[in-house]
Amino acid sequence: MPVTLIDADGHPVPETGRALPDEATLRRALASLITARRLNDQAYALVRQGRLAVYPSSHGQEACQVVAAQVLADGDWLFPTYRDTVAVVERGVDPVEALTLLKGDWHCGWDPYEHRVAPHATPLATQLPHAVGVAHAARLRGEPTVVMALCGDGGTSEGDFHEALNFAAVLRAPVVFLIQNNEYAISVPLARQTAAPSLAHKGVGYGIPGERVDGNDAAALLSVLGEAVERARAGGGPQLVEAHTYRMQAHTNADDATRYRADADVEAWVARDPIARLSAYLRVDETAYREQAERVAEHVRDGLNRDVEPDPAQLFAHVYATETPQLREQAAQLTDELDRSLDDEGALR
Amino acid sequence: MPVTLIDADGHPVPETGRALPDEATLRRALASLITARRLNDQAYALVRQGRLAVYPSSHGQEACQVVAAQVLADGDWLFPTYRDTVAVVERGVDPVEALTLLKGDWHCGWDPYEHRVAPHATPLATQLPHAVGVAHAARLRGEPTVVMALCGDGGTSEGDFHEALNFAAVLRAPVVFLIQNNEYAISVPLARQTAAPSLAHKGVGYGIPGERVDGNDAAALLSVLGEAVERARAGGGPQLVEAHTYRMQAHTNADDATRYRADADVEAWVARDPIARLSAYLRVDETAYREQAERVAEHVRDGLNRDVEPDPAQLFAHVYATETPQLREQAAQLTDELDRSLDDEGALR
Amino acid sequence: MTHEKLSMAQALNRALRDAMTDDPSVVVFGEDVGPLGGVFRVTDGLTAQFGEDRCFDTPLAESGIVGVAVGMAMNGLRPVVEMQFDAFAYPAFEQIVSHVAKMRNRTRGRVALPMVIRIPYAGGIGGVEHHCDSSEAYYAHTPGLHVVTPSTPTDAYALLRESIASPDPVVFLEPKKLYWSKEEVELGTRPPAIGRAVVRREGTDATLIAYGPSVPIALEAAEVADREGRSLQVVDLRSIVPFDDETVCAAVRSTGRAVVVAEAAGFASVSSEIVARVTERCFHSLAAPIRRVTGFDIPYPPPKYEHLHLPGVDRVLDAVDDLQWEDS
Amino acid sequence: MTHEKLSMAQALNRALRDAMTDDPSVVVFGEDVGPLGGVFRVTDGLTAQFGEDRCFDTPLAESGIVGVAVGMAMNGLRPVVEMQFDAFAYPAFEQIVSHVAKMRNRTRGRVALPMVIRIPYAGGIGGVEHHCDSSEAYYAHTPGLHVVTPSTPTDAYALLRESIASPDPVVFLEPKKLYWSKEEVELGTRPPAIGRAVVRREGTDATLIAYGPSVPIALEAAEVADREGRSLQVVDLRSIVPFDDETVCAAVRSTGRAVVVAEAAGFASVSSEIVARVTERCFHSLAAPIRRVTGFDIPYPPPKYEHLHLPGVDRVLDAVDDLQWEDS
Ligand SMILES: Cc1ncc(C[n+]2csc(CCOP(=O)(O)OP(=O)(O)O)c2C)c(N)n1
Ligand SMILES: Cc1ncc(C[n+]2csc(CCOP(=O)(O)OP(=O)(O)O)c2C)c(N)n1
Ligand SMILES: [Mg+2]
Ligand SMILES: [Mg+2]
Repeated sequence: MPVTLIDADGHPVPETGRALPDEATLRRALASLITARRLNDQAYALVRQGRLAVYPSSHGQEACQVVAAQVLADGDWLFPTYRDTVAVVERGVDPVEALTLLKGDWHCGWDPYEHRVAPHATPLATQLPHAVGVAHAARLRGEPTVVMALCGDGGTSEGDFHEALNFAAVLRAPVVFLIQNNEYAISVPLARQTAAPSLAHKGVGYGIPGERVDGNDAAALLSVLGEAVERARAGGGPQLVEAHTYRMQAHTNADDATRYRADADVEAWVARDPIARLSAYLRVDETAYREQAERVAEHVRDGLNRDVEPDPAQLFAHVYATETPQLREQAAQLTDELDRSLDDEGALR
Repeated sequence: MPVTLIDADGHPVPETGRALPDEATLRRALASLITARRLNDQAYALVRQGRLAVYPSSHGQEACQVVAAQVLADGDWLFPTYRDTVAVVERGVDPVEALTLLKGDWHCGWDPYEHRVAPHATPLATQLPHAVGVAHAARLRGEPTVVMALCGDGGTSEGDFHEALNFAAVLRAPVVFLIQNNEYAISVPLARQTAAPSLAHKGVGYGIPGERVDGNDAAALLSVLGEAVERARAGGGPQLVEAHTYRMQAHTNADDATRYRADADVEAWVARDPIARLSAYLRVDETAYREQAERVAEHVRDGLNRDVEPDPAQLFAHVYATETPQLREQAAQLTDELDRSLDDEGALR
Repeated sequence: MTHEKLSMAQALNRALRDAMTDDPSVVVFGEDVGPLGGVFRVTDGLTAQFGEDRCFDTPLAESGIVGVAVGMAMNGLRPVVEMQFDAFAYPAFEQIVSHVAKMRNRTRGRVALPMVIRIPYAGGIGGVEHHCDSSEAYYAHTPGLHVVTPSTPTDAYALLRESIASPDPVVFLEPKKLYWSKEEVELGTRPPAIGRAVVRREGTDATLIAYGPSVPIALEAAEVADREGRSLQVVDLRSIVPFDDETVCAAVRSTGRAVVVAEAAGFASVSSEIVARVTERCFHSLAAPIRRVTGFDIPYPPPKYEHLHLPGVDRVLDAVDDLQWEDS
Repeated sequence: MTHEKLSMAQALNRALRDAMTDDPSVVVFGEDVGPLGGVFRVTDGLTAQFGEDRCFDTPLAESGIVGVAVGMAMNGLRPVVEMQFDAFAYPAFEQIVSHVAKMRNRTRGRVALPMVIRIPYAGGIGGVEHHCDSSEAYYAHTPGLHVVTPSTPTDAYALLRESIASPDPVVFLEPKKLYWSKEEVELGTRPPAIGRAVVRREGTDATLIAYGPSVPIALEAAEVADREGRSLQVVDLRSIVPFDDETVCAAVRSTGRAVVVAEAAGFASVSSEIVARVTERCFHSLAAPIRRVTGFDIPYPPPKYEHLHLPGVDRVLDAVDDLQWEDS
C-alpha cells in the first residue's frame, strides 16, 4: 500500500507510523501547488493560442513535482523529464525559461548550473544515468549533493532505467529515483508496461529500497521523499520511490486520449486532486496563493507572447567550444544567403 | 539458498521438498557432462595448437549447460551465449559446427533450424529479446514451444536483459532465462556487477518468479529447470533461474586471470566439481562414458585440423537474399583481383 | 486496381492493412500502435480489424521491440515495427546493426529476417529536439539493411508493400512532413521495386538528386528554375540501399551537372555517397563538380530556426547557379 | 621532453597516466579497466597508481557507462571511458548521439562535456564477429562530436592528451591492429592539434589519403610504388572531425590524383565524404576521379576471410593504376 498521510477528503490518516509535516511546510507546498496548477493550465492555453508548440501537462501530478523540488537543498540537483516543467519552476527556474523548449526558441532555456536543474530530457530514461554521474562526481569530491531523478512509468521499461539503477546501487550514488506512475505512457496503460506487482518492486533487483507513495498527497510525498533525500545524503545510497498519480489530461495537446481511455476513468481521479485535498486539510483561504499564481501566469503570458527573433549565428555557435572550419564555412554561407535575401527584399519592395 | 539436491561430496541433501531425478536421467546427464568436459578441454588445447582463434571455456560450468539442453523437447529452442558451446553440442549440433565461429571459418557453423539452436550471441544479452520473440511467435501460433535463453552474470547489467524480461513478462512468453552466475564477467567480480541480494531477485521487478540453484549440481538443475520449462509450456509464463557456478579457467585463453583473482579462490571450487559430485553419487564406472567423450574429442580434433579453403563468393552471397548491384560489382572486382594474382603467381613461379 | 485520394499516412495504413489481409504472418507492434493507431495514425484501426495478436502495443523499449521482432522473424512471422520518432530508434541501434543487418550473413542464408522497421524521420514539422533527425546515413552505411524512403503516397503504399514482402530487413523511413500530403493512389499496383530510382521530372540543364522529404523541394526548385529559363531534371532515389546507379548516372550524364539535395547533415552522409559514386562513374561527363545542398553539420535546430537549416528552394537554386555555367 | 620506445598501447597508457597526474579531474572507467588493465592493457596500472576512485571497473552496460560519464562531465570531472570493442559501443549509441553530441548546443554552451570515449576499432587481428567493426562513420556523421584516430604511437600519445584536454567530447578510435606497433615516442610534446592532418610521405604523382589502421597500408603501397617508379604522397588525417580541408586539398592539388584508403564499408562513409569534399574543392585540379579503396559493403567477415576484405597494398596500387595515367 502506498504511503498516504492525508486522504482524498483532507483527513489525516491514522497510524501511519509517520509524522505529518509541519503546517508551515504544508502551506508552502500548497502555495506552490496552486501556482503549479495555474502554470500547467496557462501553458495548455498558450498552446491553443499558438504560443507554445506543444505542452505535456502535469495537471493532477503537481504534488509529485512540487515536492520533488521542495525536498532538495540548494546544492542538490534535479533531473526532470519533459513533463516536469513545474518541478523545474519550483526549483527556481524562470517559467519562461522553463518553457523555451516547448516554445521552440531553443532546446533548453535555462542555465543548468544556476539552480542545478538538468535540461528536460526527451529521450526516455536517458537522464537517469546522467543523474547517477552527477551524484557520483559529487560523492568523489566529498560534497553532500543529492540528486533527484524523475522518470515516468513508461520510462521504467527502457534499458537506461535498468543501467542507471544498477550503477547507482553499485556506486552507492546518492540518487533518489522518483517514478511518477500516472498510469499511462501516451496511450499505453501500466498493465501493458509491466507485470510487476508495483514499480517500487523494481528496486529489488538492484538492491535498492523501494517505496510507494500516494502521488496526490503532498504530505506523504514530503515525508517519503524527504526521508529518501536525507538517507542518500547520509551515505545510505540510492532509493526508488513510486508515486501513484494520474495524468488528468491527454499526453500533450496533440494527443486524443478518448481513443484509449474512458472519460469516467479520468473523472474518478478528480476526487483525488492533490490541491483540493491539501487545501481541505489546511482549511486555508486560497486567495492569497491565487494572487501569486496569477502573477506567474501573467509573467508566462508576457514572456511567451514576446517573439524572439532567431539569431542565425546561434545555429553554429554552440556545437563546439570553437567553431570547426567546416562550421565557419557553413555559417558564412548562411550569412551570405541572408544578406542576399535582404538585398532582394530591399530591391523588390 | 540455492536448491541443491546432491551435495559436493555426492550425498543427497535431505528434506529439499524435491524429488531426485531418476537414475537413468542422472546417468544420461553424467555421460554428457563427461563428454562436455572433454570437449571443453579439447577445445582449450586446440587454441594452444593454433587451430582455434580463441575459446571461452565452460570448464566447471558443464552441469548448467548440459542440463539446459537436456530439459528441452525437440520443438523447443536454445539461445546460447559465446560460452555455451557445450550446451549447443548437447542439443545435437555437431561440435565441429559449434566451433566454427571460434575457428574463424564463418560466424555460425550450424543450421539454427535443424536443432533449434540460435547462433552464439556475442553482444551480451542481445539474444534475450530474440528468445522472447521466438517464444511469442510460437505462442501466437499455438505451438507448445519453450525457449531456454542463456545469459551470464555480467550480461544481466545490460539494458537488453531488462527489456527482454519485461517483454517476456508482459507477453507471458514461454521463456526460461537461465543465468550462469560464474562470479566473473572477465575480470569483474559479481560484487561490482550488482548490489542485488541475488540475481534471482532480478525477476521481482518484472513479476517473474526467480529461483536459485546450485549450478554444479546436475540433479538440482534437472529439477529446477525441468520444472521451469514445464511451467512455461503449460502457459505459466517466463521464469528466471540463477545457477550459481564458477568459471574455473580464464575468461578465454587470451585472458590472464591471475591479474584479478587468487589461485586459491579457484581451487576452492575444485571440490565442488559437477562431474565428481554426480559421479560420486551414482558410483558409476566412468570408463564407458569416457569412450564416448574420446570419440567426440577425436572428431573435434579431426574437424578442426582440416583446413577449409575460404570461398571468396561467400563474402557477398549472404548479405541479402539477392545480391545488390553494388555487391555484384564488388564481388566481380575481388574475383578479378584473385584471378590476376593467380596469373601473377603462375607467371612468376 | 483501384484509385483513391490518400495522404501518405493513409496510404501507409492501407499498405499495412492490405499486407495483413494477404499474409497472416504479418504482425505490427510498437509503442502506441494499438488502440491509439500510432502518433501519426499510420496503424489506425489495425488492432480493431485484425485483433490484438496481429497489432499490439509493447512496453516502451525500442531495443526490446526490435529484438523481439528479430526473434519473431526467425520464427516464421513478418514483423513490422514502428519506432515512434527518428531519435527514438537509437536505443535499438545495437540490435539493428549487430543483428538485424547481420543475421542472414551470419548463418549463411539459413536465417532470414523478413522484417520492416518503420521510422518517421526528418524535420520540417516544427518538432522539438529528438523528433526531427535525418538518420538515414546510419542505416545506409550498415551492410545488410535495405533503406528506402518514399516521397509520394503512391510510393509509400508500393514501397511498404514491397518492404513487407521482402525476404530481408528493410529500414523504412517515412518523411514526417509528407504524412499529410495527398494524391490519387493506385492501390494494388507494383511500381518500380526496391532498388529503383525514378525520374520525377525531365530536364536538360542539370540534375537534382533527392529522396524522401527533399523531393518536393527539388521539384519546386525545378519549377522555379523553369520560369527562369533553366531546365532541371529531378531524380527521386526511393531506395537508398540498394542504390540505383543506372538511373542516377544516366540522368547525370544526360545533363552533365548535378546537385544533391538532402536534409541530413552533409558530413559522411548519403549525399556524400551520391557525390562520390556519381563522380567516380561520370567524371568525364561532368561540366562542374556535383554540389550538395544539405542540412548544416549541426544538431537539428529548434522549431524557430528550422527554416534557416533546411535545404530550401533558394539554396538549391544557388547551388545550381554555382555549377560553373560560364566559361572561366 | 623525453623519448621512449613504446607500443601504441603503451603510449596510450602513458597519455592516461600523464593526464591523470596533471589533472585530478581526469577519471577513467569502463569494463575491466581496473585490476585487469583493460583487455588491451591500455589502462594497465592506473588503479594501482591513482586508486579506485580515479580508475574503476563498472557494471557491464555501455549505455550506462557513457550516460554516467555525461553526468560526471556535467559535474566537474573529465571522464575517459573505454568501450571494450567497436561493436560494443552500439548499446551506447543513443547516449552518444542524443546527449554527448548535443549537450553543449542544447544548453547554448553552458554545459560542456569534456569527455573521451575510447573505442578500440577496425580489424586485421583475426577477431570474431563484432570485434572488428570500423564504426567511424556513425560518429563522424553526428554533429557535436570530435572524431580522431591515431596511426602511430607518437600520435596516439599526443592525440589522447589533446582529447582529454579538449572542452568537447571526443570519440577516440584506436586501431586495434596497431596497438603493438612500436616507435620512439616524444613524451610531453604537442604535435599538430586535433583537426590537423599531416603529410606522412612526400610524393608527386598521386596522393593517398588514409587514417588510423590504413595509414601503414598506404605507406607500404607508396614504398612499393616508389620501387615501380611512381611517387605517391601519403596524407594521414588523424582527425576526421574536424576535417583538415587545407592540408588534404593542398596535397591533392599538388598531385592532381588521389586515392582514399579506409577499412570501413565504403557506402555513405568517411571515404565518401573525403571524395565528395575534395572533388567539390579541387575539381579542376583533378586529372581523374578520386578512387576509393575500402572494405566491401558487407558485414565484417570471419578471420579466415579478412585478408580478402581488407584494403591491402595490391588493391591500393590497382586503384592508383586506375587513375587514368594514359590519355584516352
Ligand atoms: C526513447 C524514447 N522513446 C519514445 C519516446 C516517445 N514518447 C514520449 S513520451 C512517451 C510516453 C512516456 O510515458 P511515461 O514514461 O509514463 O511518462 P508520462 O508521459 O506519462 O509522463 C513516449 C513513448 C521518447 N520520448 N523517448
Ligand atoms: C555488449 C557487449 N559488451 C562487452 C562485451 C565484451 N565481453 C565479452 S564477454 C564479457 C564478460 C561477460 O561476462 P558474463 O556475462 O558474466 O559471462 P561469462 O563470460 O562469465 O560467461 C565481456 C565484457 C560483449 N561481448 N558485449
Ligand atoms: Mg506515464
Ligand atoms: Mg560470468
